[in-house]
Amino acid sequence: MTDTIQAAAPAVPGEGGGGFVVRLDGFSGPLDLLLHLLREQQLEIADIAIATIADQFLKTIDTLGLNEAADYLEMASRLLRLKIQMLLPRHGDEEGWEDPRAELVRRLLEYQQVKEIAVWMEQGIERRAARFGRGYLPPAPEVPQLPVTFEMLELLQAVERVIGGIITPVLHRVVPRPLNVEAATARIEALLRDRPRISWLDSLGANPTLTDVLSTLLALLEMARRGVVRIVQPAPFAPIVIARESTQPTH
Amino acid sequence: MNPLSQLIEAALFAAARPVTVEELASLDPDASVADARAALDQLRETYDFNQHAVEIVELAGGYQILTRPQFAAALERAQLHIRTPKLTAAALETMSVIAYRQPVGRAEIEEIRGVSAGGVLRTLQERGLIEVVGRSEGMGRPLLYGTTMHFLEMLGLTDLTDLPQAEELTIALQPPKLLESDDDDAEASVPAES
Amino acid sequence: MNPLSQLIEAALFAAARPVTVEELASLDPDASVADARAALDQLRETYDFNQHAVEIVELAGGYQILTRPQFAAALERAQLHIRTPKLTAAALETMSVIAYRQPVGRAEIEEIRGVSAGGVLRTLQERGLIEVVGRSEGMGRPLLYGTTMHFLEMLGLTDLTDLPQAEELTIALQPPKLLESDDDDAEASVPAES
Repeated sequence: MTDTIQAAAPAVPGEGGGGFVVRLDGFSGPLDLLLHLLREQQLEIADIAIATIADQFLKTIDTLGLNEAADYLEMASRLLRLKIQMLLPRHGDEEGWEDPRAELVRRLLEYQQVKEIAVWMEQGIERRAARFGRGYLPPAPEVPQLPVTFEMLELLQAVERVIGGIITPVLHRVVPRPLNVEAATARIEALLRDRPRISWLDSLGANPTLTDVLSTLLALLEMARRGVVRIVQPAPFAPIVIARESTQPTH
Repeated sequence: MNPLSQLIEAALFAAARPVTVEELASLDPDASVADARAALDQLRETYDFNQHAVEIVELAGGYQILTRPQFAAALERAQLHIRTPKLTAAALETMSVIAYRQPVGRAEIEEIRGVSAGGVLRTLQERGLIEVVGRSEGMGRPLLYGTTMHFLEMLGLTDLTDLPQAEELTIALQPPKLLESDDDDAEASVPAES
Repeated sequence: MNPLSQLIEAALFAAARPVTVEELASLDPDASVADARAALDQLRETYDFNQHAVEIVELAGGYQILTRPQFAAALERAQLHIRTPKLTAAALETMSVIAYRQPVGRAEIEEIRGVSAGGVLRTLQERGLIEVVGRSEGMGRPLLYGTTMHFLEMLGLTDLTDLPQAEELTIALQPPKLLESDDDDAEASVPAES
């Protein structure tokens, strides 16, 4: 088991190697480095001496030039937090005291197991790679001999299915957009000149944008306030009707 | 079989191309070209004598192991390597994504459809409906796919602009981008002009 | 060789991938699965008895003709085959997590390995070793990954149950759970509980 750790870990360069930068892929992550350090210190994972290992970790990532990699930095801060937690006095009895190292120990054991399986897989791949399948594969059968049957309608139905599954794009840029209440007011007035009443949808005009909808809403509220129009809903949930206020001239 | 015949069988089987008799001889440092030729003949006789379904064929200046022609019909029927002509729903959906988003990588196709696309992409490629048109600059430089001339022929289209346009579809199948103009907003937030 | 063995040899040779015994049986409308299995055994014996350089191997739920391992060195030297690049430690570890935890999302893989997994996941996907098998119900509906048939083929496994079981590992394979605080010491210092 421990051999596998050694195999994956490169030699840590000597002390004071300023400017020495090791390939980032030397260790496959901060947990890998941590396991390597534990092995070097001949420490059991369960008895992990946080203070020592935290210092070692910081020193090593500094030496290896890993201290700019976010994953390593995150582990470094985690170790420092643990180091402080271990220094805090335990008040009261031991009952109910939760060892702050437990989570890290669990992760290290789990990760060690992952490494063991990875080695097993590598060996399996090597064994399998010693056997060769048939190398030459005839070119794929020519397409014309197999007339594919699909029609535009099918493709369009497929497009609709795909679209149905698309999650609405979440990228939005917030742009200040002046509402054009004047234009909306003018449009509603023009409509009401021809007809005594119009529907809410009529008042929006063709192909309304979100801005148009808001502008129209504000225009209607303003016109109602001025008594130019009357906004009625004949029944609950019925379409909203905008009527010319008969006593008032439209202009 | 003698050891050189075995080595030659392994090499012909594993080789991705026809192998010359000189290459076969070089498999064993002690073997001459004449030795290789003799061993090759022995292998051929073994295949013939024991009525194997494969034989040794001289091809393109080299040798290859191929199935005998009399099995071609049975293999075609079994469709072990030939696929069924009807395109599946998965294939159609993948093709529709590629048609509208090309050039597009596998990851994006899978992101949109929510399922793995490897098998479908291979099928579509084998059917000549899509092709690799380049590589993305992204991590791992993934392959980018686009539709082929054959795709246009199948649909009776002159070119890609003949595909139904964004506004003819319920929601535009457009490349992801920042929503900026009023029109985009309308598409995203107002369902329809009712 | 009997006709069904011949047909099976032709099919295994042509397919160049693992073929199930059911597929082999379907080659001959009069053959049962038991017939196919018997014919397959006869073919295997022919290869063994006549000392062919190839043999029949059970793989990924099917059967495939492969060269025997003792020819690996000579074939590697001759470089006639198509090489596949080796996997990195990161790729192997990621594949291990996916193999045991599938279907599994990226966040869980990163949590276990302690590093971001985006690039490695794409590589494994492009090499056909893992695939997207669905979406989680969680926040953002993240993609879930699983291993492919090609993964089994590449490792020489028949199916996923061939993976080492908990008791074969130095450390017991535990389902994801939180340690009870009382049991911390016990679990941490006693490596195997099963």
